[in-house]
Amino acid sequence: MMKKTIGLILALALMAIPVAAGADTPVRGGSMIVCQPAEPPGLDPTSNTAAAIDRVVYSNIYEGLVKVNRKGEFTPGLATGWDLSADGKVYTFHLRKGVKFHNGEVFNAEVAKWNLERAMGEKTVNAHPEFFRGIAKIETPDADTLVLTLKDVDALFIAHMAEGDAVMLPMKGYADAKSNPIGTGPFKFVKWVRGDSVTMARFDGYWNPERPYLDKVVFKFIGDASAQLAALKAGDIDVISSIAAPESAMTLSKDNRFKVTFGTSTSEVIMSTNNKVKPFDNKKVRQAMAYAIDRQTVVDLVMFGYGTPIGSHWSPGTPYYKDLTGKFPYNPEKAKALLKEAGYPDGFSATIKLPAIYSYSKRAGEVIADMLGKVGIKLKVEIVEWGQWIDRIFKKKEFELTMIGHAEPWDIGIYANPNYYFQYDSKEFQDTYAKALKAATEAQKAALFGKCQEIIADDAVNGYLFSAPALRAMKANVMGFWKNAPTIALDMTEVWRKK
Amino acid sequence: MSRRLLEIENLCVEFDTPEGIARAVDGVTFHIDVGETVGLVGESGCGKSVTSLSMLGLIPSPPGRVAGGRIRFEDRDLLELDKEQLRQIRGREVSMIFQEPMTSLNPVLTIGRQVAEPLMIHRQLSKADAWDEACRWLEFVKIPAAEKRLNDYPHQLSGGMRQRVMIAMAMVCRPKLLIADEPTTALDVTIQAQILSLMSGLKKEFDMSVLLITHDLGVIAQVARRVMVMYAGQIVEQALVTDLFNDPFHPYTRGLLESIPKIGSRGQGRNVRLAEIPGTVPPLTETITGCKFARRCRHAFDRCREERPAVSSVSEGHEVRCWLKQHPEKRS
Amino acid sequence: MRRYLIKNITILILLLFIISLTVFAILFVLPGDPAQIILGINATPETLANLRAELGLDQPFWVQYGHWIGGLLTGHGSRSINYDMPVYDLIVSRLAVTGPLALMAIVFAVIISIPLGIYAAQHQNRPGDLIVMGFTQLGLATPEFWLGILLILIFAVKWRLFSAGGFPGWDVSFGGSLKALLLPAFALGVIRASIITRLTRSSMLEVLREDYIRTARAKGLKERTVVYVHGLKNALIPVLTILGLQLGQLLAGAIIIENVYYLPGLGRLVFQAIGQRDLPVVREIVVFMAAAVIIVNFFVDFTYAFIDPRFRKR
Amino acid sequence: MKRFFGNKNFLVGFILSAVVLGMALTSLVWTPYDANSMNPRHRLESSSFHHPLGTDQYGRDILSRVMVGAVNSIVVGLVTVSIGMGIGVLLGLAAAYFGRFADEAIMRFSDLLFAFPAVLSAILITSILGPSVINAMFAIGLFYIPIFSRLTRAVATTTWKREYVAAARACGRSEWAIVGRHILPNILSPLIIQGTIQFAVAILAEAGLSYLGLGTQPPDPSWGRMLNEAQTFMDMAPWMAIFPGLAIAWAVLGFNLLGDGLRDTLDPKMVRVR
Amino acid sequence: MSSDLIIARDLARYFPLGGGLFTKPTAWVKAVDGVSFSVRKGESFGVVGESGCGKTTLGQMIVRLLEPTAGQVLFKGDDITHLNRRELSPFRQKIQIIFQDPYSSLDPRMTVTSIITEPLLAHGKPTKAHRRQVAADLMKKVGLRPDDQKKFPHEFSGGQRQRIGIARALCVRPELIVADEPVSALDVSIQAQVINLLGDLRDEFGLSYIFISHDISVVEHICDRIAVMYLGGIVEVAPTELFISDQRHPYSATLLAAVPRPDPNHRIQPAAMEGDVPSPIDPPPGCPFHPRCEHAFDRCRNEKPKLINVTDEHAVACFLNDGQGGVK
Repeated sequence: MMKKTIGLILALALMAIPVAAGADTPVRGGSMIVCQPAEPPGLDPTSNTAAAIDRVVYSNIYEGLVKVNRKGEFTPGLATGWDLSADGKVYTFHLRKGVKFHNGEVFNAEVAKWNLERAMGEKTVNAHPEFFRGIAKIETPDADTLVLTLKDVDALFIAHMAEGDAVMLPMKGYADAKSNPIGTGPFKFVKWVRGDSVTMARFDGYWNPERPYLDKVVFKFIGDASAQLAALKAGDIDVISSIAAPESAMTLSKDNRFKVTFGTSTSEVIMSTNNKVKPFDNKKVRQAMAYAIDRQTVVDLVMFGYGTPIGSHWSPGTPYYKDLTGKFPYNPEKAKALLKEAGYPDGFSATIKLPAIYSYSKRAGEVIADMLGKVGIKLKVEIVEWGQWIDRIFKKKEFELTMIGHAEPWDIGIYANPNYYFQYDSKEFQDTYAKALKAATEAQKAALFGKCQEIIADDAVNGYLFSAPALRAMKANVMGFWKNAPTIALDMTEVWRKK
Repeated sequence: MSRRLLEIENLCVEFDTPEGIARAVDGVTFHIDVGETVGLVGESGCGKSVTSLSMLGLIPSPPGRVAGGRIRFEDRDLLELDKEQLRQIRGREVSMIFQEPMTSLNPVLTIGRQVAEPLMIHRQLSKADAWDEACRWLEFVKIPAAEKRLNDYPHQLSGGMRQRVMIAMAMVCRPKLLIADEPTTALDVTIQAQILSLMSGLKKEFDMSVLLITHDLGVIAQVARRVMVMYAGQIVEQALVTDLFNDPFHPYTRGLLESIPKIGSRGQGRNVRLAEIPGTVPPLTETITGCKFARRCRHAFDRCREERPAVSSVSEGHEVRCWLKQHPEKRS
Repeated sequence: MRRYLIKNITILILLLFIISLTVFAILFVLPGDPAQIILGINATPETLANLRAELGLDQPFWVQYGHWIGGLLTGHGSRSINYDMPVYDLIVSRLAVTGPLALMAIVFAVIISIPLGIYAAQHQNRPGDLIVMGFTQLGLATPEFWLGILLILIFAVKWRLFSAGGFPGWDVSFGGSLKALLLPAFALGVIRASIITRLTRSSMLEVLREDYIRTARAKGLKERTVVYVHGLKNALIPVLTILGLQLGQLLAGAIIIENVYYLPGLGRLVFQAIGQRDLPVVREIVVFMAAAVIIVNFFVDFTYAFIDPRFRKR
Repeated sequence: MKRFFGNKNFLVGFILSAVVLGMALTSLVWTPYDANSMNPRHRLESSSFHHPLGTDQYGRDILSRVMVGAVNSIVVGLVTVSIGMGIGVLLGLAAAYFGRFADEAIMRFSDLLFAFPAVLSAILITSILGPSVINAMFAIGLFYIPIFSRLTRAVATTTWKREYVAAARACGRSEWAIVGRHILPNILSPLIIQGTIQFAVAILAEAGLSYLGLGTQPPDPSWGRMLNEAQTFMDMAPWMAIFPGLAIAWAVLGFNLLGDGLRDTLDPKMVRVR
Repeated sequence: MSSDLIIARDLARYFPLGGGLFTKPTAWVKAVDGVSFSVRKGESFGVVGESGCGKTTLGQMIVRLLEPTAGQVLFKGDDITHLNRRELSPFRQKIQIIFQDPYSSLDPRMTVTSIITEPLLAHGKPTKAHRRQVAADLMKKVGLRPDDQKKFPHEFSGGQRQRIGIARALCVRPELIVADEPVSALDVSIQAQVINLLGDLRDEFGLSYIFISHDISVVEHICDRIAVMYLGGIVEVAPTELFISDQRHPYSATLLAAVPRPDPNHRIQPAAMEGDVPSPIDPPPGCPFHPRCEHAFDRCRNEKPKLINVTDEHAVACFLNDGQGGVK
């Protein structure tokens, strides 16, 4: 019964979006309050990877050379276009003319160069300097052209340039970026009430005079499921950008004052497995676990149906996705057989450590513990504080199993690092991934990234569960809000309010 | 000559206890004349305090209640008055002072306020007038620097001073009857002497009646005109002080008097024994058909154990609740 | 009096020092690197080191402690790692929720409990008393967060009179904010009220048995005067002590109830700050709360002097 | 015995806590369903013959979970009271015996503990040691130390001043003998009474911590955590929020009344009246 | 004076007032300040005084419940002032104490047998049967029914409890008993029983008493000699008959005069003495009694009179007695 309803809503939602987007003509004006679960720890995406920062400022206040559109494609940002040399190493960016920062500074090739150098430099505070360190040479033939020569081919270079870490800051007004961000985006920063909200207003000097539609956007930070819901119902907010308790989406979707959208995101929720400790160093054990997990039931119990089962570390919304969910269909018998083969006919006991701050991870842990228990793997659940999780699990690798969502797009590269916390060390994968990074053509990329997905799926490195949904609820008159989340941003440029 | 101020008839007071009903006062009858000081003496638990509290309706209820009898004060029966009428009598016509001057004064209110309070409620004096009057009374009871003391709190005074304050408080409305419940028991002898002499002075000055309740026969002998001896909720003997001390009738009274060591009686040498009353007081919850003292009485005979003794008169104003026909000493 | 003051203030300061040191030490050894938490799990070691240096996390214990205390004493305080703003401002802004919440709860508690306690004492062992005492037993047994949940169930889910939580903010909607605090304050207050009712009752009963109450009655005072003037003033002394101690309980209750109602108060702040390893915030709130409790109790001790002259020493 | 059961508080408290105890003991050998077994087909069902208290979001039987939760609560009560009593009595005796400096130091220490809002410190403790029921018990037990040390100190100081202690001393008994023969027997009743009441308080405190996610960890059922999980399902499945809360109130009421009953019957003041 | 059983020499005990962890005491209460006396074997020595005069503190120092701040206690010539617990043990058996409050002096949780024979435990390991036997004998001695051995204190009346307390003191066959207000809490009729019992026991066991009381008539009845204390010091000592007939200290005279006699023909004098007892925290300079003394002269205000013998048996601390004659 429940499953059917969810399926129905899903189908409706999928159908509704293209219609809704095209049916009406956008109108200018109005303001919108968007609820975002986590408050950003500062507003500078170039010094911190926290997703909450990108969600608020990226594409709204700050822009990079490349942008991701709502379909997940790389489109022009501050660069109107780019050329790639035949050897795949030289990128020539054609910068947009007449772009100004909110403080009046002009954006040009020199500014872009300064930004890139700042990110690569010795004293960088950028969380991902490796994105930029592949650059061998930066040239600025004229004010509107930026020529980057890479040390080697980097298939993900454009993808990285489209991330929040690569946004452009003004050379003068960058110092306070954490608390007073200045960018080139459609909205300029107005104020940040700590613990409550960030307010931004339409930037009249935006390079695209048609955008944005809204005059004012407020990001309000409410993490609690019930509070979000209460605020939406009370009319205090217009949009819940990410519903914290999926079960509440059910109730909301029945209320015609609101609409619920369910899209894809770049986040994969996985049961991370320490590939170096017994018995998880045994591939058969890992495969047995893969067979023992009924992904659809996990999605039903944990996400109330709002989620897409995955078979590997790649989310369905990302290009080059390969559906591998059929690789290990739910089959407890087979799981038991594999365990027996692996030398554990009576199963074994293990501990799963779950980070306290994420309710999906605690719920999924509980569900998985029950499922694995049915094939003889007894899991002891231990909840750890987020700080401890980072310290003990992520850094010191003191764990057997854990449960976490990997939100960053294009992050399959973590499997090529044998020191990454789940300690997967496969020559085959490392080689394939290296090749994929240097792939020149789209077809090659698709094949090689597909192969990457397959290798880890087959090795059952981690328990691949589901891709977290982009689950949003909003007032019925909110138009143009991104359904999917192909990148970490809540791009408000094209959002408008129906009168 | 003697006008009755208070007449108590067959007063009974009961308390509910976990062990059953305790009859603390069991058919007490006595009277007090105008201007008379009457002593009520007895050992702890004999019901003397309960008797006095029941007059002003101050028995804690529950668990206590007046189970019968009449208390005539002038022309009213105090037991039939409603709360408001009774309240009008308290502190104005009948006032009380208590044993523990330490705990009987409110620790958080000033002396002045507590002394002035009855004036404000009973004589409707303004606060300023009441305080002036209170101050005069404090001087009257010989509290040094009375004016300064008005703003003091009870803990700042010594025990004797506190009892003086209690007396002033009881006297401000010039009551017709002052009930003094063990007023000096908590005090040292030298202070006791001061307070007793103060009380005698006041009594003479204002011509009021005093009911003095005490366990100390010495105090009674010094202060009272007439004395009543209580035992287990009953008055067993009452007489003028001189009659009672010189010629006690009831075996209990005799025992009591003989059991006190007396100063100057040592002449006979060191091995003098005091007279003892054997045994202990029976519990109040116990129903005793005969004389309550019978089981401790050397002279008890069968009738004493079976029938409650009636009150009989030994001589003018000397009444005894005892079956003995003659003076025990003379009889044996 | 001055001696007494000096002595108690010395102890107060010493206590605060010990608390601050304890809290600092506890958080110092707490596993979890704030820099890593800020930068996320994919940050490079280099960036981490840079940030740690920036935050002063690479300094030895006493230097960090000295910095912190120095900052506190000069009124600068430290900055929240998470919010990049002075913790002091953060506390002030959150206090705007917790303060009124606690105040409303205390007001609820007091206006419910004191009259009920007096009533019960005056009607000892009679039906009214038994009913009141029965309710206080229930109150003592009910977890306040459950009461909070039940109130939500009734008033928000079923009758839709209140929202199920959240806080619009004083500047957005004063009435709405007040309304948002009403249910949680009630939940907190009712439970406190049970304790205070019982205490008021027993204290009142004890006082009503005192000799000076008998004296007051013997003077012919109206029963009302006897109870409310002669009795209450004495009975309130122990009640006041407990009210002082209740502040600690109330803050503890607030941490939970703020989580039930999603109120952006101090309790939630500290709860979240621990999760986010925002150590400056945790430290200062803990010290702040402890200081608040100690100082309030200190003042409660002083208030005795106003009610009970026996405490007024020369 | 008769004098205990003659007391209404004790009688009602005894019955209520006996039910809790009975539930806990039964759950050790039998529950209607496996308390942790998920059943996706029977999610969020309201009360029915098969599930008298309904099921939760994973289709687990709430009655079974409430029963198993009772074990948890009782263990928490026992352990915390033992910690608090064990250390508190020693400290209290030391404070009462040594007086002056030691007394002041020990009492200031307990002031310190009192000053900290307990939940706050429990949050601190569990965040250092990680959230688990053991750490929660440790945190709660820690806060019982001043309660028991103050109680012990108060009773011990007054007892030490009693003339029968002076009499024992006057005939040459050692201080240890006095502690053993006079002090401890006198502390016993108040300790039993206070222990029973703190037992109830511990159940409340653990529920609070578990509600915050700092106490008992999943999948072990704990009344507090069940309430936490219930909150987002409140409009769909109110029973999830009602029954565990009722269980807490029931148990706490039971042990509170038991404590009050014990106080009524054991309090030496009452004995003296007889 | 070889017949002296116990000698107190310049005993003093000060109690600190105020002060805590960080502060020194603000003042000292000189509860007992320089008291000397001796008690002969078989003698009953009475100590009389009003509340706060230090008589209880004095008694507790004699049985070493309190350590004296200064001075000495000699028992049969042995200095027992600073002995430790073990060294004191033999003397503990010789000196016992009876307390005032028959309620707080008996452990409510112990049976009568345990209470009475507790002193035996301090000096050995008696068998249960032995203890029961001893308890039964003592109970008979003090007039209790031996059948009541297994009862608890609250099952007895006040007088009976006091008998239990006396039995306990007798348990180790002491030679000296310090009786601290043993009858003050009792009703008149019971008081007589206990006083008689104490007298009988003295004769039977050849006991000596230090009998402390505020009630002169009781002390007079039971004691051979009387010492009057005022503000921590003895102001007069005399054999009882001599004291009653010839008090030499104005305070003694007032005290005696203030006692109400159960004799309507003997009226007490109108309060001879005004004012309260001064606080021992801040005693007046000179003679502590001078602010209340009608005979006080300059010397009394400046100099503290010493206790000096006016006759062999009679000592007074008053300047009026320096040369000749008493007060009266």
